[in-house]
Amino acid sequence: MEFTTPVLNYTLLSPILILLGAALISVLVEAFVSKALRPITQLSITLGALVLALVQVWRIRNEQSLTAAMGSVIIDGPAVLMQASILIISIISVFLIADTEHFTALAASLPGSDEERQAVQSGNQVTEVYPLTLFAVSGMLLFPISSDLITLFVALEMLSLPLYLMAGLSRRRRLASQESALKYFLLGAFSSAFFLFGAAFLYGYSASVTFAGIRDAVVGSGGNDVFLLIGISFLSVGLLFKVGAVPFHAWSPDVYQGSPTPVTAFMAAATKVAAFGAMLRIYYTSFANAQWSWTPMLTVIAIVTMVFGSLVAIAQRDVKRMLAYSSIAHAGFLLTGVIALNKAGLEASIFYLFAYGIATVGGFAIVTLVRDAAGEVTDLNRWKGLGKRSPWVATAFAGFLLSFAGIPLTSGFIGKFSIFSAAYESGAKSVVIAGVLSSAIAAFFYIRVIVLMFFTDPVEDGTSVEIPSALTSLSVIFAMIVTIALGVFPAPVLNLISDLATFIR
Amino acid sequence: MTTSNSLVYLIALPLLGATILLLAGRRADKWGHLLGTLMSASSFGVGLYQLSQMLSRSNEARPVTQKLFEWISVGTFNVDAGLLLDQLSICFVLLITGVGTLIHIYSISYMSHDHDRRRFFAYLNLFIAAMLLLVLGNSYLNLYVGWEGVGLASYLLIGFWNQKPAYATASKKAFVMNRIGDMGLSFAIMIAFATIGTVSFEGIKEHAHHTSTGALTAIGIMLLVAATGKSAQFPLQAWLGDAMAGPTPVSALIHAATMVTAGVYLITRSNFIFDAAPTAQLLVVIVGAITLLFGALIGTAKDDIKKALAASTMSQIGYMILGAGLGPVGYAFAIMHLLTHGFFKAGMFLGAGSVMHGMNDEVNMRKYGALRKFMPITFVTFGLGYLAILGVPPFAGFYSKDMIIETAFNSGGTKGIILGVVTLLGAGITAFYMTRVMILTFTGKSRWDAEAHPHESPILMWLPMAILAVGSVSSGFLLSRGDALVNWLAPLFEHHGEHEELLAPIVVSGLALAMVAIGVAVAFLKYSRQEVAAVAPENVSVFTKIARQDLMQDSFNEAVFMRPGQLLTSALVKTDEHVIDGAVRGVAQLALGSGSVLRGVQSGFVRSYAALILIGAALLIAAIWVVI
Amino acid sequence: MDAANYLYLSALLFTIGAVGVVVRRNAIVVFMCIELMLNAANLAFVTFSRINGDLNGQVVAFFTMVVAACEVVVGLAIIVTIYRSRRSASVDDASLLKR
Amino acid sequence: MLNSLTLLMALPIIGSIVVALLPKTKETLAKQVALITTLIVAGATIAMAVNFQRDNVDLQFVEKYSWIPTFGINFAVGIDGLALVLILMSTVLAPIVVLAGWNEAHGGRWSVKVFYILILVLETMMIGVFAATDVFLFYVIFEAMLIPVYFLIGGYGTGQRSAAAVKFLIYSLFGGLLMLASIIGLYVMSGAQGGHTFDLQALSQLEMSSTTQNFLFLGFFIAFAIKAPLWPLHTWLPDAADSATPGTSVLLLGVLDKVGTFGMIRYCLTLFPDASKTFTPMILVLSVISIVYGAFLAIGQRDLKRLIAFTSISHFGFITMGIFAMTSQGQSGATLYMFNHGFSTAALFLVGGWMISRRGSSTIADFGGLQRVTPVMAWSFFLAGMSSLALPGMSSFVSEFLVLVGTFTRYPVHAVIATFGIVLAALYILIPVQKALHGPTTAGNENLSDLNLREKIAIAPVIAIIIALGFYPSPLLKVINPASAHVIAQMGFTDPAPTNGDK
Amino acid sequence: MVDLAISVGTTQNPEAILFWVLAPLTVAAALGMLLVKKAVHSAILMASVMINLAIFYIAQDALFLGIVQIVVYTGAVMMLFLFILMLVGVDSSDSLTETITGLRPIAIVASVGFGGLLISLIGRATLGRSAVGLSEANMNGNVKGLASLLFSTYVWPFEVVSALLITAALGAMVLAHHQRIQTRPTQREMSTARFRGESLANAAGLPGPGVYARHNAVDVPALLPDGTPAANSINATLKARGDMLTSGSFELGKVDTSAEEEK
Repeated sequence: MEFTTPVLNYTLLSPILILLGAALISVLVEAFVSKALRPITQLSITLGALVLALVQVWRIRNEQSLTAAMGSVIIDGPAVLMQASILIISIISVFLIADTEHFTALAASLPGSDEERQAVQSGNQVTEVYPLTLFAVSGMLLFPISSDLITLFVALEMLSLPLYLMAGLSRRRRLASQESALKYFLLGAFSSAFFLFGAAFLYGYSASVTFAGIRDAVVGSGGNDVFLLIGISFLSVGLLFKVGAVPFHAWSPDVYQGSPTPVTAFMAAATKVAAFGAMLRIYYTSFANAQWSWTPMLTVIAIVTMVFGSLVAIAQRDVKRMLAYSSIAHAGFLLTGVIALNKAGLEASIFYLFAYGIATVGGFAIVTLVRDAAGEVTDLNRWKGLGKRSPWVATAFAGFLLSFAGIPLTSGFIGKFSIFSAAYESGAKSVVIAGVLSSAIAAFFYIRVIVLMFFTDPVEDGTSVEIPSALTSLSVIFAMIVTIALGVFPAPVLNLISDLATFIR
Repeated sequence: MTTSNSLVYLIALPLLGATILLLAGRRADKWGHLLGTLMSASSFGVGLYQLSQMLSRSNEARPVTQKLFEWISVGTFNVDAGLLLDQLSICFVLLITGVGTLIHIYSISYMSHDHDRRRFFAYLNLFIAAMLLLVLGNSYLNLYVGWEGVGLASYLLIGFWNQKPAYATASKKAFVMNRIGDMGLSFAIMIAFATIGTVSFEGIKEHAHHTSTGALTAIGIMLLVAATGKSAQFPLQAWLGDAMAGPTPVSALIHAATMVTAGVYLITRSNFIFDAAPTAQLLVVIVGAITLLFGALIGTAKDDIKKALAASTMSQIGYMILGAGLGPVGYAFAIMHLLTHGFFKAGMFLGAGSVMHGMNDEVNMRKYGALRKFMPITFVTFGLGYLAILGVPPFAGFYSKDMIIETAFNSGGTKGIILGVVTLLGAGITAFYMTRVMILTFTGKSRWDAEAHPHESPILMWLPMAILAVGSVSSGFLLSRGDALVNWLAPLFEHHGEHEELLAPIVVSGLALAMVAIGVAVAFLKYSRQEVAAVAPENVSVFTKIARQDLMQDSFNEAVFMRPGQLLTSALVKTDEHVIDGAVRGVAQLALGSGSVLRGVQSGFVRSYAALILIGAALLIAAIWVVI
Repeated sequence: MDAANYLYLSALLFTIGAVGVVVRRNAIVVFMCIELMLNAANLAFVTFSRINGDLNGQVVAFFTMVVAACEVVVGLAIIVTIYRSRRSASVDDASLLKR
Repeated sequence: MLNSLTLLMALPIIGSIVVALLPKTKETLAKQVALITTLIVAGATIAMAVNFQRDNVDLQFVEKYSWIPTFGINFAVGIDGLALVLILMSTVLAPIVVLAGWNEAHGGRWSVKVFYILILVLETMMIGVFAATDVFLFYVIFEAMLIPVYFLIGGYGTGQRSAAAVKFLIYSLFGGLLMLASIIGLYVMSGAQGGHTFDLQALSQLEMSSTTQNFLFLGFFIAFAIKAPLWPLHTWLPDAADSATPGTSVLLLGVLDKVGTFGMIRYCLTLFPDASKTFTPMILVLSVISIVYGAFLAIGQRDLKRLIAFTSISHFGFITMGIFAMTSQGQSGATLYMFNHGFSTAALFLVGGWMISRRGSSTIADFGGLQRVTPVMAWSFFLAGMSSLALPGMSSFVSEFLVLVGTFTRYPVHAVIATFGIVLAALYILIPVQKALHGPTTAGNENLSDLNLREKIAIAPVIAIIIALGFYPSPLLKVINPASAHVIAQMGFTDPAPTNGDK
Repeated sequence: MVDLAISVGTTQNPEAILFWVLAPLTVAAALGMLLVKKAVHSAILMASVMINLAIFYIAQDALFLGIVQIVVYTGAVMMLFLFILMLVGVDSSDSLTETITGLRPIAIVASVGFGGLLISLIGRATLGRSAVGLSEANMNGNVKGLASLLFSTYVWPFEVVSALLITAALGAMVLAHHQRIQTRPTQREMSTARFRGESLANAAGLPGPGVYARHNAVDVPALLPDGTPAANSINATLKARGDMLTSGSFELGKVDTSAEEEK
């Protein structure tokens, strides 16, 4: 075996490289910049890097390459779209992260200790969240463009590890936050093990770790498909865990609730894009010809996921948990895009992911605003009468909820329509029916929240709406505009997606 | 056929009156009654003008039509708002506007103390307009508009004093029972359209001869249903007694002279259908016969003067219906009886109104007595009406009723005998109860309450009574002289072969008079020879008790329709609430409940989450195991 | 000697690891069980590498070790943090968030 | 004047923006702006109606702009006789509702301003939903309409308003989602048969297997049957009507629910002629049940608003029956019925609303003898009631009779049973009339005030229209007939010829 | 399974023996991990599994991995585990009774099902090609072969892993590093504070714990002259951790000998 000198196409990899570079600088900033300057420096670096990466993504949007990193990554239209989505979502999430109110002053201090109190008083901040965010985002960018199992696994861990950490950094209810970090971590590692085990069997089946190799094996396989199926199943466990599909969803309500809300927003939105991006790529390219084997499996999971998510969400009393279950339901809807296995399905999934991600960040941004003296108020009962107290905030939240519910003239509707029609087109009618019915169930709890906010009299318990910081309002407004714009005039975005969304292999 | 542009004025004038009176409100209180009367009178004038025009034309050219506008036109369903005035309608037009005008005049005085007299006149005008539309419409659908229009007017007038709950209920009852009849008319129209393709009189008449008997029978029966509703015939007769809740002029006009006879008009108008549908015709006869006796029997037991008269009306219309059911021969006689009845019954009602007017609105005949002296004019006019209804020659009833009895006998076979006997029996009972009314009201000893001060009515009231009395005396003779009416109407009806006479006319008249004599005698014995109790005695025969309760008609309706209906309604309300909405709420509860149950999966223990993942993976493996 | 035996062994170890995650309460032990699962996967990789006559599997196993090491660092840091605030390393005690 | 549906749709939106820009305190000004806007829209619609070519069965005033080309979605509008009549009804009712409910918005959860913004936005959607010729556009508006109504009920209603609003919304959303599934089916099929499109005309040419057609039909039909509402999917309506303000109820029952029956003609019949035939027997049975059931339930109600709601259920049964009778009389009758029902329900709800707001109770038993106290109000209610029971001379008679006749020629049994509804109608109207208007004036009602000038002005046109169309429905029928005939012909039906018995 | 069978020269029989000896041991050790009470024992068993696996790696021509497994995995990672175990409390032992209702049967069924099905599936697998063996791939030596892959084909993930390592380090620091919030008080300041405090009671310094007085550990308070325990004689950290023995039992006159015996 001769050694071939590696050649990396830095232009195509630049978005990730920019972020990694910025992350490294951030780490150095932690070490060398004075405490007072750190937050603003970190924020600027992070935002700058994200924007720069976005610009870079835009510039390479028409590139296609199988060899950008020695075959480890694929740059193509979907890759660019996913990366752009992730970056946009990350940018508005960082706006939320910049609000220090959500993060503990000193992660190492014991909850309730003097040290913690002093840290809070001294205005200490865990500015490490910025490099962690950057690492996570670069992992997310890498995840959907990976083209072999190794890179996929590395990217998976790269996006997960920072999130595990960030989940535990909440300022209030720190025990719960740490608990969520623990749960997220243990279950995440558990599912990675499945992922890896599946990867091993795929490797065994195809004698290759690249997606192309697996695809070739699937197309022209000699033996039976046991290893392939084991591989697909276990790999799927890992991926389905990340997207939060039933029965691999259990972490998400707890983690969504326990994490600092900006982190929840970030991981709910961006992780979903990344995970579905990877899933779409691997199912659409490597496993496409084994469709017979996994379509039934995903169909069942999708249906169960939608129905379960919608049903359980009805019974929730906490807004973050409710949104978590709603995100589970949406994972089910998104799976229909995977099942569709056609170009329409890919386009629809990308659109849906983007629309859903933006609305999710917007929704959680609103959650960060509703507070009392002890921090965020997530108990739904205390959201009563929000529409009276702060009509704009409540209206915005209602708008996001309506988008989640898929009411026309919101982005959610276009997403749902396109994804269901793609699935229908591929003959997956049962999923469409289930999707439609569970949408009806889902509508029930979205509407319930709207009722709470608008049609119930407020309780005077000190719950109030914080005047949003400039950055938070920016992200809410941006999310709102996108949600409405994609609902009313989705044509430009849809055109862009349909121009670009073709996997190369 | 001639066209005319002036037919519409017949209807338009009273309608205009009603509209003005209703819209003007209290502003019109001062002159409202005058306008109402004027409008009615003008309509009568137009009617007379039309009659004169008609008389000047030959038989064939007499019917006049006027197309107002295209009313409903969808596909082949084309109905114009069109009017038809022919020999039949003109009779009605004159009766309606003529008697109507008289009653308007009467009401000016009768209602003078009522706060809402203007409204009363508005309703009367509305009624006149609707009734005219009923008889002038050139298709069943146009007729239907008038048909329900008079129902509305009747509803409004019966419930004129609706502040009394019982009166309000009476009006509602009348409307609803009429609606049941109206349904029949709807059916008739639908069947006609479905089978013949048109709903105009002319069109159906044209096609009737090549339409199947079955279809025509169905139409006929449905028309009969309509007639029973409007004309208070068995089995839809129950509302008429309660309808006496309305002011007496209303009873005279609507519930004696005009509206209740609409059924007779309908059957006569539909002669071309009934002639071709013997079964339907037979049913008509049967209904007429039953009602004739039914009404008469009720009449024997009523102490309320208006209700007694109402029962009599029911019975007399039974005669008409029976007559109309006797085919081509009977139509003209039915109409004749209708016209004479219009005079004498209206007169008697007005008389009753006059009595009530003088007796503080007391209606119980047992509290009358000896009024002859105090109300001589009323007594005389009423008496003339009495003689007319009894069929004493030469009063009006003699001509018209005898004709019907005669026709009944002559209808042939067993049917003829049965009908003849029934009609004779009816005549006898009529004599009995009318005599009873006369005796209880005008003769004997006074049984008034202390505060009653009987007095004769003012001229505005007795004048119409007098005019009607004249009609009661003379109309029969005039109409039957030289078969005037029969010949007048003949062009409308199919020619018929002469029937074999079962009994000579003179024999029939003799029998009828004998029956009347018996009836009068019995009544005389029972009420003139004995003291009449001021309070209705309780120890009476079962028959009397039943008759007092209108032969259990209300109890029957209540038990068979109302109670089950109410039960059904409340059952359905409960069903809706608990079963249907319950199912909906159940689904919601199910979703909520299953949400709560599934929520339990989220136990908070990371190990159980891991177990869930493990189970999931195991299931996937199991699935593979099954597939491979 | 059948190379598949290694696969059986790997599956068995993986299963044991998975069961361990479910049944053990000490977070560190749970984590070790996860490591066991990763090791089982590595064994599968190595075995397949041999079957396929291809070194890629070993490369994956190598990456797995590196990644696992990172994971261990993060994981143990989290466990220690939790332990410090709760005085307990039992995963069952961390059940504030539920339903 | 302007003959553009788009502009017509834009007008209320512009009005709503103007209202939105007003300061919160200027309530009267907001009302005036809303009134003027709705009046202008009504005027513009009437002008369009005048320019409408009655004998042309093609869509008129067609406009088409590309909206989402990726999915072949256009912003396409155009109207035929059917749509014109319904748009006319909606835009004429709007100013009446605004005027009649002048003070309705007070006591709501939000400011008066918001109320009128919602009303105006709703008006745009009402026009759009009838004018849309692109199925997707129709669906979007169909669903989006729910939102303003939802807030109107929940925010300005009475009693259990939020529960009722939620019930309404969930029901409708459920139906809407089923329809979405069907729309997706159509879309996918169109893609397979020559390019994705939502154009109604193009979609009606699709070839599909009968099973597919049946399923897709059901998706649409259930949505419309909920909207319309047909037994047994009706239970949201009484609650919604009970809680909504009278004006909202008018728009809800008078206009929004018509979208259901409109949809049955425009979408169910046009897109799925075969499936429509397959399901006709079932639908006719449901319609007949609705007629009778609604009537019985109305009789059994103690609450005025619920009573009116149930009468509407009965009436919608008639409309549905007429539609699926597949005769020109049935079709035209049903369409005319939609128009007439809009006005007669408006009259009932508006007058009923005034009665209720004066008395402070909607229980029928609380009223009594109003005729003596408030004659004008009582008369208005009475006339509205007469219209509801389809008294000849009232507009609804014409339509009801057409429906019955049209049904009878093809389905005599259904028509006969439905005819019993007219007796029940007499009961459900006369019972409240007797209880509320007649009888002695009961305690609490002695000092009620009669209608004021504004209210008289609001109700007068309604009653005038009801009576005028009762005697002279031709202008409308001439517009409706070609459209109905077109539908019937498309379905491959001809009116049954007179059987002439069997001779 | 014929496809998977490998006959790789002379190593066949010795490898089989090796496998059949070590595999049961490995499984036993793995099972032991589940069954032993003490976490430390689990760690030791884990280490032994890892070493066994390392031997298997080497036996399967993955020399480099075998070494790394021992050096990095067993040597470093497992040691890290042990460190943490020590930190958390070396003698802490788990109760093995299941507290979550119904979990154990579910776990047993699921795992038996999972494992059983998985193994039986592997038994049914065919590859359609024969096993190759690594002799050709390892021609230039295992390490060299791996290196050429690692630094050419997989150079990108290799680079990216560095980010992962930084993340790990950063993460550990975030969670563990106590940043100095306030400047540490100088001795002078502390001394001043002691005398300027509310009372002079502690001016001479806090009393030491009661070591050797009644007990031999620092978690027992000293006794004041009046015989009452001095609560402030215990180290604040111990107090905060709740490791202090209840001092009541050490009061004079109420000597509780049972405490003595217990120790």
